[in-house]
Amino acid sequence: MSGATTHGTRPGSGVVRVTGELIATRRVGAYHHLTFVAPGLAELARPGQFVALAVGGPTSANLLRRCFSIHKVSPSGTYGGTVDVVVAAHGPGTTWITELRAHDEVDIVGPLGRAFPLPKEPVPCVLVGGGYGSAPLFWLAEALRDRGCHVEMVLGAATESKLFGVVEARRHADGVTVTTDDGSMGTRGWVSDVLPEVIRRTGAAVVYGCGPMGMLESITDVATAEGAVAQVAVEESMACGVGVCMTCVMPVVGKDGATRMVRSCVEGPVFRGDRVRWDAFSDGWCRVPDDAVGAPRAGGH
Amino acid sequence: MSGATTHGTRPGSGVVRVTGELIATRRVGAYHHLTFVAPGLAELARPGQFVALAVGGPTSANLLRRCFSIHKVSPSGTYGGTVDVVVAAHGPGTTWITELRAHDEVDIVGPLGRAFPLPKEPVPCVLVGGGYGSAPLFWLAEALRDRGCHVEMVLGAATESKLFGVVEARRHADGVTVTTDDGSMGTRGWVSDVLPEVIRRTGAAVVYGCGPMGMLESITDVATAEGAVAQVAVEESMACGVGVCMTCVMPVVGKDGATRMVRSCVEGPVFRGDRVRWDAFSDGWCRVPDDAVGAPRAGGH
Amino acid sequence: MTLTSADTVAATTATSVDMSVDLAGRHLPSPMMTASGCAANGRELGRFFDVAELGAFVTKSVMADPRSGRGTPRMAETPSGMLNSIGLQGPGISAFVEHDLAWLKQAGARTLVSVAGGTSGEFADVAATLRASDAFDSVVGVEVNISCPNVANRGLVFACDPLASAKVIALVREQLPRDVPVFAKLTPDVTDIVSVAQACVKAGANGLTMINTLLGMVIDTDLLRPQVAGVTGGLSGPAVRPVAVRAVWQTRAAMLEGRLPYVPIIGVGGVRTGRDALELVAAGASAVQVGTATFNDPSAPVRVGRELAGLVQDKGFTRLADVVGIAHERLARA
Amino acid sequence: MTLTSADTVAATTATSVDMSVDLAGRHLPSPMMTASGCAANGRELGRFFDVAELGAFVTKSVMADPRSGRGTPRMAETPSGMLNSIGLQGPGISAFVEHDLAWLKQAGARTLVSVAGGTSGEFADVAATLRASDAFDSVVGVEVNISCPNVANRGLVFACDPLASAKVIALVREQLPRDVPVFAKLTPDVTDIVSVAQACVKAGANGLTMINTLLGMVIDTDLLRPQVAGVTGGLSGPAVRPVAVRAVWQTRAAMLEGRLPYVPIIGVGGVRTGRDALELVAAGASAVQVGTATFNDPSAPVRVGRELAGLVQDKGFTRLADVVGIAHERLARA
Ligand SMILES: Cc1cc2nc3c(=O)[nH]c(=O)nc-3n(C[C@H](O)[C@H](O)[C@H](O)COP(=O)(O)OP(=O)(O)OC[C@H]3O[C@@H](n4cnc5c(N)ncnc54)[C@H](O)[C@@H]3O)c2cc1C
Ligand SMILES: Cc1cc2nc3c(=O)[nH]c(=O)nc-3n(C[C@H](O)[C@H](O)[C@H](O)COP(=O)(O)OP(=O)(O)OC[C@H]3O[C@@H](n4cnc5c(N)ncnc54)[C@H](O)[C@@H]3O)c2cc1C
Ligand SMILES: Cc1cc2nc3c(=O)[nH]c(=O)nc-3n(C[C@H](O)[C@H](O)[C@H](O)COP(=O)(O)O)c2cc1C
Ligand SMILES: Cc1cc2nc3c(=O)[nH]c(=O)nc-3n(C[C@H](O)[C@H](O)[C@H](O)COP(=O)(O)O)c2cc1C
Ligand code: FES
Ligand code: FES
Repeated sequence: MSGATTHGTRPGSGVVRVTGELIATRRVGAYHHLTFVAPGLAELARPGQFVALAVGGPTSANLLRRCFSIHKVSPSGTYGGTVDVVVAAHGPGTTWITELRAHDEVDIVGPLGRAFPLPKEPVPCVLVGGGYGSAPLFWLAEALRDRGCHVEMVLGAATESKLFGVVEARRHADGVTVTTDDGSMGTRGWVSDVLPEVIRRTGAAVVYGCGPMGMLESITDVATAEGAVAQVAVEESMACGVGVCMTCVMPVVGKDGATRMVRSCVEGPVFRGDRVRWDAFSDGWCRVPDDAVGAPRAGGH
Repeated sequence: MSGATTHGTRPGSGVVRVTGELIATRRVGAYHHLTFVAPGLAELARPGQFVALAVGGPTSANLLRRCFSIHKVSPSGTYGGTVDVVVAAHGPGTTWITELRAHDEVDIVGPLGRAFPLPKEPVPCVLVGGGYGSAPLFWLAEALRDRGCHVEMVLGAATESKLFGVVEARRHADGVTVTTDDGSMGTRGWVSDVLPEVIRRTGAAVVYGCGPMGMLESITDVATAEGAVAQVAVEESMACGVGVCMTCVMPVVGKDGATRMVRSCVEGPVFRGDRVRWDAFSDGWCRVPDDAVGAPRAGGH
Repeated sequence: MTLTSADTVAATTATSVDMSVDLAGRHLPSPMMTASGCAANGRELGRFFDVAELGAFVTKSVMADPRSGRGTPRMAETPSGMLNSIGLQGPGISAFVEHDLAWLKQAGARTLVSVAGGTSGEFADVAATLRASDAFDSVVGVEVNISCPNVANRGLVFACDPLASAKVIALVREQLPRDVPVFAKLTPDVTDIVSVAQACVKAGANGLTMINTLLGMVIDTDLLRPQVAGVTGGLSGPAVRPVAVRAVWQTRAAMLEGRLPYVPIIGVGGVRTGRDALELVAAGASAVQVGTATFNDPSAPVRVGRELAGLVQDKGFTRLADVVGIAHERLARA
Repeated sequence: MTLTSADTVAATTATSVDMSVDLAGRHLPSPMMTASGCAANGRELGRFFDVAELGAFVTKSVMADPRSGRGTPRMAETPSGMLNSIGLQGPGISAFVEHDLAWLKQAGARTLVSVAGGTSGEFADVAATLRASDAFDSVVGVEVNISCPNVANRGLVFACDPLASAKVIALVREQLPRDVPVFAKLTPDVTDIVSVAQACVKAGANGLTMINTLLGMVIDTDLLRPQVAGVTGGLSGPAVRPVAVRAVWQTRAAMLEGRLPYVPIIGVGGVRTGRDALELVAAGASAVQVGTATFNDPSAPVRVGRELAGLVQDKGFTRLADVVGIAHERLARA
């Protein structure tokens, strides 16, 4: 159990903080697939949850953690528990992470957020991933198949190099459909183009989605139109990942029918698609719907 | 000539900026001895000059460069020019530098500052180094011996592990005296305890010194008392190292007899010991002597 | 984390230093606190440490009614800091006392409740509801966040105006029993922070918390427009620490010079390590809040306390109280 | 260096963007400048790049007489920034024009001369000597550093007081020919920067430079005393960039709202990359100064210019002028 130090979190809290040693890193198309030693984390994690990584080391000017869906976990083994993530280099933090070398150490907090809810009955399910959004779905597929669900996957991306896990998908699902915007692999077009047919063919009761917001909205629309429930994992900009900063909020309709600005890091990242107020998102901004609880009133503040 | 990129400096400016690859690093007592590929730098450098290293990489919160005496240079060879420095881990920047691994890259500017002036005649010289302050002296010893000077070295430190280059000294000098505060190696005491005897014995005309400020002051006192000239390399806190920030000043008497606050990075780091206004330094602060040019006047600002 | 080896040693060594503070009449076992808005209301950080370990838990500023806050994006990362524009999202004081304060009480926390308002009357109403609540006995003080926009004055922040600040403090002070201290939380975005402190103390503030965030802004260079939906936001984190240290220093200096009555100062701004906390303490702070650093390390508020205790001990002190404001003495002696 | 790959590409690609600026009547081939006090007076950086490549070289603030400045330590590193307390060390205006300005002129630099004074009269004297100098024809403007202590007012910084600021600007303006623009350099350490800007423009300032450093302080936690000999100092570097962007934004907004006559803004504060410069430009700055980043990369003032040109081109613009203040338009449209 070398290569990892566990820091103070409280027993039973469901979350650990560890200094995880990077033991494997490989390029997969446009992404980097990293494996960290993270004892204690694997046992707690479920598909749809995420981890928050500190970036930049001791001299870092980047104070905020970066969040990544858990791609998979191995509760035990040679290293005493590992966690895998799939990272796209984007800004300074993800660039730093993708440039790490074996044996480098990273401070990891997780598992965080709510997992994908699993159906009680063995119903057919469709899992839709956009880009690296497919990362958490293979593990989910396994959990669903363990419960006897028929599982199909739809993977989409702008181009072939931005697809993640097509080969893995064939192993984990009973059927796989691939789309790319440029037609470099699979059907040319969007996942929403092929999704209605897959839902109808499989008789899916649940559609799970992970990917860009626009895609999640259209998955929700399609699922709803086809009579299925959408469960989507959103990606909002997060400063803390643990529920204390209120930066990651989005308007979601509660059981009481009222819209509230809820924290996607603790009440999400998985939401029922039809509860999300997609109408509030436009042009990179999300406004507070006028009917939200505590929304600014005209003349107020 | 791999492992180094040269950035824009101007031809004839006497300074280069290179991304230097670390090719060797080893612990020497309390210090780290590092060798960087730095093409173009070696050809320009002379003993007593220093280099300024950027620290922390692309995500760094530490904006300011760290300055180190050049321990040695090799103008050519397999790697096309290298520079060596000896670093004591102290704060975040030096800690980062000492934790670098082979093939890591560091942005280096140099050579900077004024070198030790060499005597025109082959006179006997004593070179005094305190702690890592001995680092630039071996190269200086070589240059002096090339001119026919008899060279002796005095190395001092708090304890044995903080001495640098005792073995090297025996190779580069005609005589070596070692002192430690705790007597763990050589004579117990300070370099200033043994220095008068060494100067008298060798008939030294010049005493070169590099080390903590207090030591440089006493070297100057001893040298002056013995009729020798002291040339000392000072270590003032520097923000830029290239003469533009005015943080590294100290009061030095000019040829006209007037005291001015001069920049130790461009007018130093080597000064004639008897020109430095040691009386202005106390308790970690250096005040502006009242007789300095432009000193604050009572009632002024 | 920027931990030097000294800090690490400190963090792992049990110390025998008396870290307790007497804060405007309330005895706290530790100087460490969360910072308002950086710790939610307790449960979330309770997963990482025991909230009763803190000197006090400082809650998110609460207003009279539930508030949704602003749209998103609400934040931008900045060099060694961040910009936020939350818009005081919260449940309103009634839900706060019922759910959040009650939870903090049963968890054994000493709570410093942060209150806010768009008018001075709203501040008073919030304080009145708080006082009337069941869990009020767990409250060790009220922090008045006067760095929020004054509806009556074109949205100008109360704390930018000594008169407006004084009015809010006086009204809140009136609502609360004498033994519950009131802390005025000041903004550094003023020409003269000492004059605002003077007005607040004169109006009845029993202590000062400083600093709130600096007004800042980030442009999204891809979209060439403001990055946060609120256009401007509050700058926090280690980047602003020198401003916090300066504000604490100036205010403490004014007390030493007799220009300001002596009241305790709670230092906040950019604290990430024990060393950072020690800067604020040596400048004059009796207690220290940890805000943005919590986003990097959820256990920072208690970790910093351990590191601070270790440093204080290493320097040969037996009581934290002896270090408060010590840099003024050492400068005077130099 | 924090160079994203986009910046790097930009930096190595020759661009066809028109980067010239018309700055209060003076045509400059580039928006890039050094920042006063971060570049000495030319020779030092001349080893790293051709000073004539800059839009203008901004000199260290010069006063009437030679000044030694303060004792040391004069600086402390801070997270993503630094604190400095130099105390306006300099040769005095006579030696400056004879040695430094003459050197800059022969090197082909366009010079923006920064002037300072302890009284408004001293500012005027400095400007008069400058005007009378041989190399005055190489001067493209005068930057008035009003962020220095006013001897007549307990050392309070001129720029903290609109009236004192206006007086200095009016006196300097009087000494100079009409075609030499005067820029007022403002401090962010005020409650309302727009009101100071208004006073300066009314008094004759042809443009505004913002921001100067923020008042800050660092405690040496080993010695438990102030780390710089001057006790407090000026905070600069990327840490303060969001404050600079905000100041430029607010001032530009006041111009768009008609509360302030239109004058060009020179943005300064925390610029290290082309992206940082673009933030200031999009917020309303016509030109950009690079200060503290020069200590990290001595060629930063010209490198940033290349990166900025690349970014402007990548976004499909052909003239930098079209990007100045664009974030206001994009916000209005949203
Ligand atoms: C629940 C969740 C799961 C995610 N899973 C993955 C994954 O599996 N693989 C992957 O490559 N990326 C994933 N992301 C996105 C990833 O977190 C961002 O790309 C990353 O934080 C950006 O950091 P940066 O340094 O590259 O960019 P910067 O723009 O420098 O980030 C600045 C700040 O903004 C935040 N931020 C910026 N963009 C995002 C974003 N899209 N989501 C959340 N925070 C953001 C960062 O956390 C940081 O605090 C996930 C995000 C969330 C919220
Ligand atoms: C001309 C010269 C030659 C030097 N040669 C050597 C050498 O050969 N080996 C070696 O180990 N050290 C040498 N030093 C000292 C070395 O530069 C400092 O120890 C180092 O800068 C401290 O950085 P830090 O990150 O550890 O400390 P921090 O305290 O974090 O440094 C903060 C800032 O202060 C400056 N600073 C702090 N202490 C010093 C100091 N003593 N001198 C200059 N700047 C300082 C740093 O450059 C940085 O900007 C030399 C210094 C000078 C001026
Ligand atoms: C996301 C966020 C939300 C904040 N909300 C509040 C608040 O509601 N009330 C308040 O008084 N201060 C609030 N602050 C300011 C902090 O309490 C603190 O004063 C400031 O951030 C400086 O400390 P720091 O650098 O440790 O974060 C908030 C800060 C942040 C970063
Ligand atoms: C060491 C140093 C010295 C400075 N001296 C002056 C000065 O003499 N006059 C002046 O107007 N500004 C001076 N400044 C302020 C800078 O010009 C600039 O306004 C400020 O540092 C913010 O920009 P930056 O973050 O790019 O450094 C100085 C700044 C530093 C760091
Ligand atoms: S990211 Fe901080 S509350 Fe969700
Ligand atoms: S270190 Fe900047 S002038 Fe010497």
